[in-house]
Amino acid sequence: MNSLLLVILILLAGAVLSFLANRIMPILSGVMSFLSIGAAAVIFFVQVSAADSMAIPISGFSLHWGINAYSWLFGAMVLGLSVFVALYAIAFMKGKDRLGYFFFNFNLTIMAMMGIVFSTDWVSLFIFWEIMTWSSFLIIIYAGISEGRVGTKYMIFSAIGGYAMFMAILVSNSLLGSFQIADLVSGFGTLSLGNQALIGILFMVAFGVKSAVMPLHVWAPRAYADSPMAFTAIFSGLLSKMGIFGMGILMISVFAQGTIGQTFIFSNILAWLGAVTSVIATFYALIQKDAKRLLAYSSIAQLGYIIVGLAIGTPLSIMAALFLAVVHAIFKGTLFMVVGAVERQAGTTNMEELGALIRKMPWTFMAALFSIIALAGVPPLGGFVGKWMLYESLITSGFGANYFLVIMVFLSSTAAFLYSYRFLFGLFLGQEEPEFDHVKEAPAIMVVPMVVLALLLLVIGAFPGLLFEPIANAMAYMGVDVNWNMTVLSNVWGDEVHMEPLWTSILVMFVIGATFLTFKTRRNTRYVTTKDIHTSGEIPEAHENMTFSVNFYQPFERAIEPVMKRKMDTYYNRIGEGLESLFGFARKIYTGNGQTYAIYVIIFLSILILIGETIFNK
Amino acid sequence: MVVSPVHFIAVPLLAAFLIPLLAKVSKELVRIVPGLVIGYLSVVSVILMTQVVNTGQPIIEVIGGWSPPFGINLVFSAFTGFLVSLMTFMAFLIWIYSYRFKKIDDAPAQKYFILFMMLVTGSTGIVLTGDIFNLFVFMEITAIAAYSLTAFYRDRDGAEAAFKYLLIGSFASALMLLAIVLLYSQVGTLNMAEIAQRIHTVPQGMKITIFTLFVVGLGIEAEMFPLNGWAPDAYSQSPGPVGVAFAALVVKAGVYSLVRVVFTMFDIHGAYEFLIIMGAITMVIAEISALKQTNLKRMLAYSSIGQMGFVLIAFGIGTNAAVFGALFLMFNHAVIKGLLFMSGSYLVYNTPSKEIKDMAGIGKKLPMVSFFFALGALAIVGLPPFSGFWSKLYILMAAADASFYYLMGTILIVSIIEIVYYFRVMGRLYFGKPQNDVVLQKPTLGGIFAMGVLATVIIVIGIHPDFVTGFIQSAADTLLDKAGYINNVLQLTNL
Amino acid sequence: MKKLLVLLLLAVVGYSLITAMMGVKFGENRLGDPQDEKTVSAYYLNNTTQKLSVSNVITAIVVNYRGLDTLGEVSVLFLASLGLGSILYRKHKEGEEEVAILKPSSQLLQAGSKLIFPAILMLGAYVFIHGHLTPGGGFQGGAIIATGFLLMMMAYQDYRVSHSVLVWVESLAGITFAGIGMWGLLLGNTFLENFLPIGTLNNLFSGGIIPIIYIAVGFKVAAELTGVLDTLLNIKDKH
Amino acid sequence: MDLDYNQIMSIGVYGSAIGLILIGLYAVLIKKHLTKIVIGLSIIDAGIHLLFIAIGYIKGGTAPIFSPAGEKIVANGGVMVDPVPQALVLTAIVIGFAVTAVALSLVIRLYRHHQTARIDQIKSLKW
Amino acid sequence: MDEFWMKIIGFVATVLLAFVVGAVYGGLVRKIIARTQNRIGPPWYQNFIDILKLYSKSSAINHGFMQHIAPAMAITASVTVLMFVPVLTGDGWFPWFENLNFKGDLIFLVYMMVFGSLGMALGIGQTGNPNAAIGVSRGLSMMVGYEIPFVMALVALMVQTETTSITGLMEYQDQHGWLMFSSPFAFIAAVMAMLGMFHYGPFDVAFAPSELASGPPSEFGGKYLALMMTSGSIFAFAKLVLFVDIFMNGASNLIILVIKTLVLYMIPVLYGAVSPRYRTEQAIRYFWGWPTFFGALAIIFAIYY
Repeated sequence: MNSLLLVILILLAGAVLSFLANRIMPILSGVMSFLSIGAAAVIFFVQVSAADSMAIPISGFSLHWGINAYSWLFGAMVLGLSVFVALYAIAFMKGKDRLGYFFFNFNLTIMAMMGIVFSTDWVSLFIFWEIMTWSSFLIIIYAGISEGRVGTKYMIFSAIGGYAMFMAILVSNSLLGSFQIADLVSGFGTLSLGNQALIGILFMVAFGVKSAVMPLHVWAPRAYADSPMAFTAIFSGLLSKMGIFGMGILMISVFAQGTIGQTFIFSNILAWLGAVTSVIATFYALIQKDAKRLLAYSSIAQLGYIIVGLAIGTPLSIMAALFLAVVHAIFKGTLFMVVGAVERQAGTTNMEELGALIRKMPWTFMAALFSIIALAGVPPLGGFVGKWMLYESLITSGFGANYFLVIMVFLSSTAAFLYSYRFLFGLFLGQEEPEFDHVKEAPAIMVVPMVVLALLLLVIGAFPGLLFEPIANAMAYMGVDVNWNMTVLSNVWGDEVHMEPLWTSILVMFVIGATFLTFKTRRNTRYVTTKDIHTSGEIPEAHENMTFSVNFYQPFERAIEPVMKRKMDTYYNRIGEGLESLFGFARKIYTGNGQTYAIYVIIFLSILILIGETIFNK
Repeated sequence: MVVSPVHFIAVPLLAAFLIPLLAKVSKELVRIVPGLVIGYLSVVSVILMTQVVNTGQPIIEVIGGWSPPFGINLVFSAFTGFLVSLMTFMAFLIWIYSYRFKKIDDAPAQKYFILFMMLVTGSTGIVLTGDIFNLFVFMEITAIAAYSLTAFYRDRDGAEAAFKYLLIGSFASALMLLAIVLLYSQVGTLNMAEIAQRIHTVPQGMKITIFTLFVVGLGIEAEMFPLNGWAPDAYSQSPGPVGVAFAALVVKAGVYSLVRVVFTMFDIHGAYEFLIIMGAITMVIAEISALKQTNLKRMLAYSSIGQMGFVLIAFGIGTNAAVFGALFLMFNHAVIKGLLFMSGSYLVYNTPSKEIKDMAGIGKKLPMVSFFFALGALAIVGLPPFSGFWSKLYILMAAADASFYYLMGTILIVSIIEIVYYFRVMGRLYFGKPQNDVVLQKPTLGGIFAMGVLATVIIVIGIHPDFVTGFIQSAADTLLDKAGYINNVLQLTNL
Repeated sequence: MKKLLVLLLLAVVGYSLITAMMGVKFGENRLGDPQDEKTVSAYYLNNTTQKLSVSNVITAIVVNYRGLDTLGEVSVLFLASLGLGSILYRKHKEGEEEVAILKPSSQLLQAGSKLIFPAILMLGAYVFIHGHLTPGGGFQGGAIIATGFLLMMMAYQDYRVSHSVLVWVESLAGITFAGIGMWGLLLGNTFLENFLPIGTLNNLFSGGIIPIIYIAVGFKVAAELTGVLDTLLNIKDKH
Repeated sequence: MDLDYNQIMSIGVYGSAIGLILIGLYAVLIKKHLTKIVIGLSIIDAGIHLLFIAIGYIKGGTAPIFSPAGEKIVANGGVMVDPVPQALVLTAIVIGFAVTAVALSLVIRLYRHHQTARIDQIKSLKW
Repeated sequence: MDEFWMKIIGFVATVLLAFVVGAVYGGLVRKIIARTQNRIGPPWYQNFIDILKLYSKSSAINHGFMQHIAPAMAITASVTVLMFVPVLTGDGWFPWFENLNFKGDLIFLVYMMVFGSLGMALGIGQTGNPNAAIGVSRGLSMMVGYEIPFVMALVALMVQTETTSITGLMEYQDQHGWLMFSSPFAFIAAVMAMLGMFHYGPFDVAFAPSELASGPPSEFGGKYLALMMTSGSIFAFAKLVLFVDIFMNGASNLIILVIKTLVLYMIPVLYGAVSPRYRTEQAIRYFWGWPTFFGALAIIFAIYY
């Protein structure tokens, strides 16, 4: 059997089996899901090769599946992370109700993502795209928070995106006579400018929604925050990457062929949208009280960088974007798992209530710490490599506006330190509260995936070449040649950063410092609680709340007040309300009086009589 | 006895006349016989359909031994046969569904089954007949059966809905009769094939007047805006299975006759654009009306109207691909909307106020029904991998090929509205907080079976559309082959 | 305002109908020559006497050429009476007093109706039996018979027609019609095709199945109209 | 005025038919009482039936019945009127009757339910 | 092997130098500020005394692992930054003042500078002292403020010189003269940003001794504090050298280095000595005002240079 089909079928079977397994024993559901994803991953990494392809004939056209270096990269990302998350999910979802429902959709989402990756024609891509959309919708509403409002918003935007893609696909098919992605790439340049713009914009909207680009992002924060965390790890880590996947095809291949592809219109507007997204989302992230929301906004911001990278379109920036995409999948997946673990163990993710979990959940904290360091882009972890390439590519791109773009990106990632710190501080540091004394470390089955992924980030930071290779292959497939050394970070001006001496230096110094402190001090000190602190002579009582966690960044909030006043969300809500009341008014046509309906008939008849000659006489 | 298209009319009528006598033998027979008849007709339709597809030739049956145009003839072509098969199939499922339908245990129960059978007969008759006046007669059969069924329940506002339906329906029949009068005065025949042959001799002004009358008259049946004021009321107040029948049979027959008039009988080119415009307006108005509905069945009704607008658009595009898509959509709409109405009825039964907001959390109490409803909702908005997706794909492909970009945009925007209200209900169904503990009316075995069959069809066709595309393609070819239709019917004259 | 609008609309509709009818000359012969039949009617006029041996062409058309219409028509009536029953059905609650809405009629009417009733029935029967020879037929005859029953119902407040009988008549007549049609099909011909000898023109026993069907239609229409009248007239209201 | 017989007749017959249609329409669209609306529908039907019969008329034509008398006329070169409209009108009348019956029964139901027969007060189903 | 040991020696020497100079500067600053405020102030070697005293002390308590390793992280960051900044150029008197990686990249440095702060912030967080947390919140907020003009200036320089490494910049200056003059707006923006970077008034709200009990480090004592002070001294020196390198073409010998760094250092010190304290948001707005404007001007200037 074709291995592509096999992967999809295994995942599908896993979905059905886990749905059924719930009837036997709830926990089996998660296990089924994990096993099927694991099996699929094994087949994917062992069996699948570029030679695999298949076609499914449907009346009028056929669906094509195949795999190439670019899709392999994303496929590996999806299955690689999914295995860990699925393992995590077994424990995370334990004891919740409707597990069959959850794991069915969970598996289906992953299947759909693999389908997207495997598709080499637009129709099958669209089919899987929509499957992904509705299955993820079903999970978002699983929690039932705020009764579908979040889900509806997600669905509306997904539908806008999905249908924009649908239209783009159909238009391009009617113009080029083919649904093949490759044919669009090769034929894009032959289209008229208007059609290029139409198709381009539609596709951009389509992928922009999933990758949460600026005006289309409003669904994301709540959707990310309100789904079960085991799924959000997938949702934010991978599902959004499908938008990036499409955007990559579009930006790297399609627009490169276009006659207007190189001009200002597409790439630069998109790049600026990405940058503005990342700045605004970062600002929102750092005023959140809820760790989930914080991460949700942070995801949007991170996606903004990736979009910027793709849109700039130099080899280095594309590599930066793809690198960031992979790294973001890992660290954001881990972080959402961390929050999930905290939520499960402590019962809340409100950073104003929580605190000082570091001693209770040390492994979780370690995973969180590494991921946060990667997120903030602080060397020496993987995140830095991506960020570095992004900045360098912007600076060396030789285009005036990009220099300001780099400032935007920089602003966003500097501000990201704020929420990174807030996240760690809010959950793991600060004053110990008596009500969280009972909290214990999460079960091993949850901790292991988190810690493994966190360590993976370390490895990527030390040996970015591991990731450069597949990315370079992917880019080569997409027609972008990468001809620099894979072990060193370097830009087109010939500047390089060697990670090894950096690592050596950091490690040596850190070991020296830590050893010094440990040997000379640690032994002599004893641990005291966080109540036992320097308070200018006053001794705080046990019940006194000394936690500083409310309005943590109030000064910063005040500084950025003008930006925060206008919320995209409110605009959409107003539009939505306006439309709804308009629609409510329009349906008053149906007055309920039968006679009125009869008059409508006669009016219609009269109008037709009067204008019939004109309209029918063509 | 060889099966032939006339069985679709003769057998149920015979049975209808027989049932009052059978009722004196056993009350149970009143329920069973219509089912047997409809089941038999489904078998007949399948046999005939295979025959038609295999030979590639339509079956033209003359009545009374008088060859067309002198006698009335029935045409069972790939096109009409497709619709008839669909209708009988749906009708059979509806019968199964309503066999033990709760409230039909009353004394008028026997009347319900006869009326329903006549509704089926009328709808299939409309599709099969080759004579315009005969079409009118069947339309009236359908209409009167529909009026009675709409007013079937006493505890609802059925009578009001039925009266509105009747008022507008009378307009439809009056306008159609007027059109037939004028048409007859011009061409001197009632056979549709011969009319099609002679229509070019009619003066343009007269032709347009006749056409206008036909369009308005049939537009009422096809739920075209602004002629569809009756539809939401009728859908929402009729018993559940009847709502299904409206969506799956009656409207299909209306659309069929409109399409027959536009495609076969007349040669007016502006009509296609007219269909597109009216279809678009219908769709937009219906969907935005559905958005703020609080009553589930009314929402489904508006959605149904919207889908019919979509069908009209597809027919209006007029290319082979578009007609193919339109027929596919008709098929899908019958199946999916059938499922939605069937499951929706149970949802409505189990809420005291029939309002959507009271359905919160019912998914836990009625898992099967809710699942079917959710499946239907996913399918009707055209999400893959369900059958609704393919028809949407094909229609939009045709629209794109004809460069109707704005039209595509409109359709897709309207689809978003559709998604909003369906998903709103779905979300509430599963994840709302249950409010009350009404006495549950679990679906009957027949109901589950019928819904299960429909759900299976939706999924199977969604995954493998080629099961039906062959039939639909030949149906579309047949519809567009106007000369072929005329030839096939009129060649019998010379025998 | 609404009135004005409606009048305006009616003006438009009326105008269009008038212009349309201008194109249809009144009394013009549109049938064409016997050699060059432009309409189906010409065919009917020219061929009915030979092929069906029915002198009333309209009957031939109604019952045989367009027999399916008539079958449909009968079904419509059947449906109407069914529908009426289902629409007006009410559960009778125990102890609920109901009164007829009709007022008692005069002695004169009562006596006269008794006298005239058999004559009406006779006339009706004559009309539908001779449907293929003279103007009239099953529908007309059935309607006449129904008026007879109407008269009786008006005259006698408590006059009831047995529903059971009506059902029997209705069903048997309907079965006869449809059954004859099916019989034609069973014999290997087409539905509703004539399988009886056509006899000679202007004889009572001529026209093959046409008189039989028309008689059945007569019975059926009579029974159904009576049923409808019975249902509508016997509406009881709560006191 | 140089109208001949035919023109006068056409104005008379067509005119009254169209007039009936319009009167019926007026009743349906303006009158509030349900029964009046039903009557209006019947009047529309009547007008259409009249129109139908009228277009079947042939100047000087006789009834299309080949009774001995009828055959004589035809043999003498007379014409018979078009039989088809008559047959169709027969059908249409019956259908009209059926619809009216159903309509009236609905009126009764509505009156029972709403205690009124004014159409503008019976609109519990709307929007 | 020799080369390796030479490097190790150079490494140690560089760190020592940085520490000494940094600490002396710290002492001087205290003196200068005192003088401007009409106080006598501590002697210039006061910092050495403090640090030595603290090293000799042992702490009795700790609040956990994060707090324990925070100073280590801080010193790691300081030293690493220092390692990537060329201290002396050319064949100076002390040729072993090399750093490990002469391809030291500006973007990398900007990020590396944050590493220490973040590590410290984490350690501080674990102590649970509200004053410390407030300090961190303020400090990080303000960092977002001053980093923007600073990075704008750096971008302008990089664009103008078409290199992203410090050595590249210095080579460019060898040929074209000091960037301070050829890219004046960038210099202005960078200097204004530098005011914030050194956390002297008016931007000392993060440490604000009078209201936050010296803020972030308030829970640290003994060797922890000693290590942090060491780190701070090294870091201050590294930053100064960085500025000198990118705007004034570095220094070929120690004396020039000291002069250049001192001159630069005096700007924030003197400005701070005479200024009242800004609130955090005022500080941020300040940095996003004129400095950012000059930064933008610098970039535009660089584009058309």
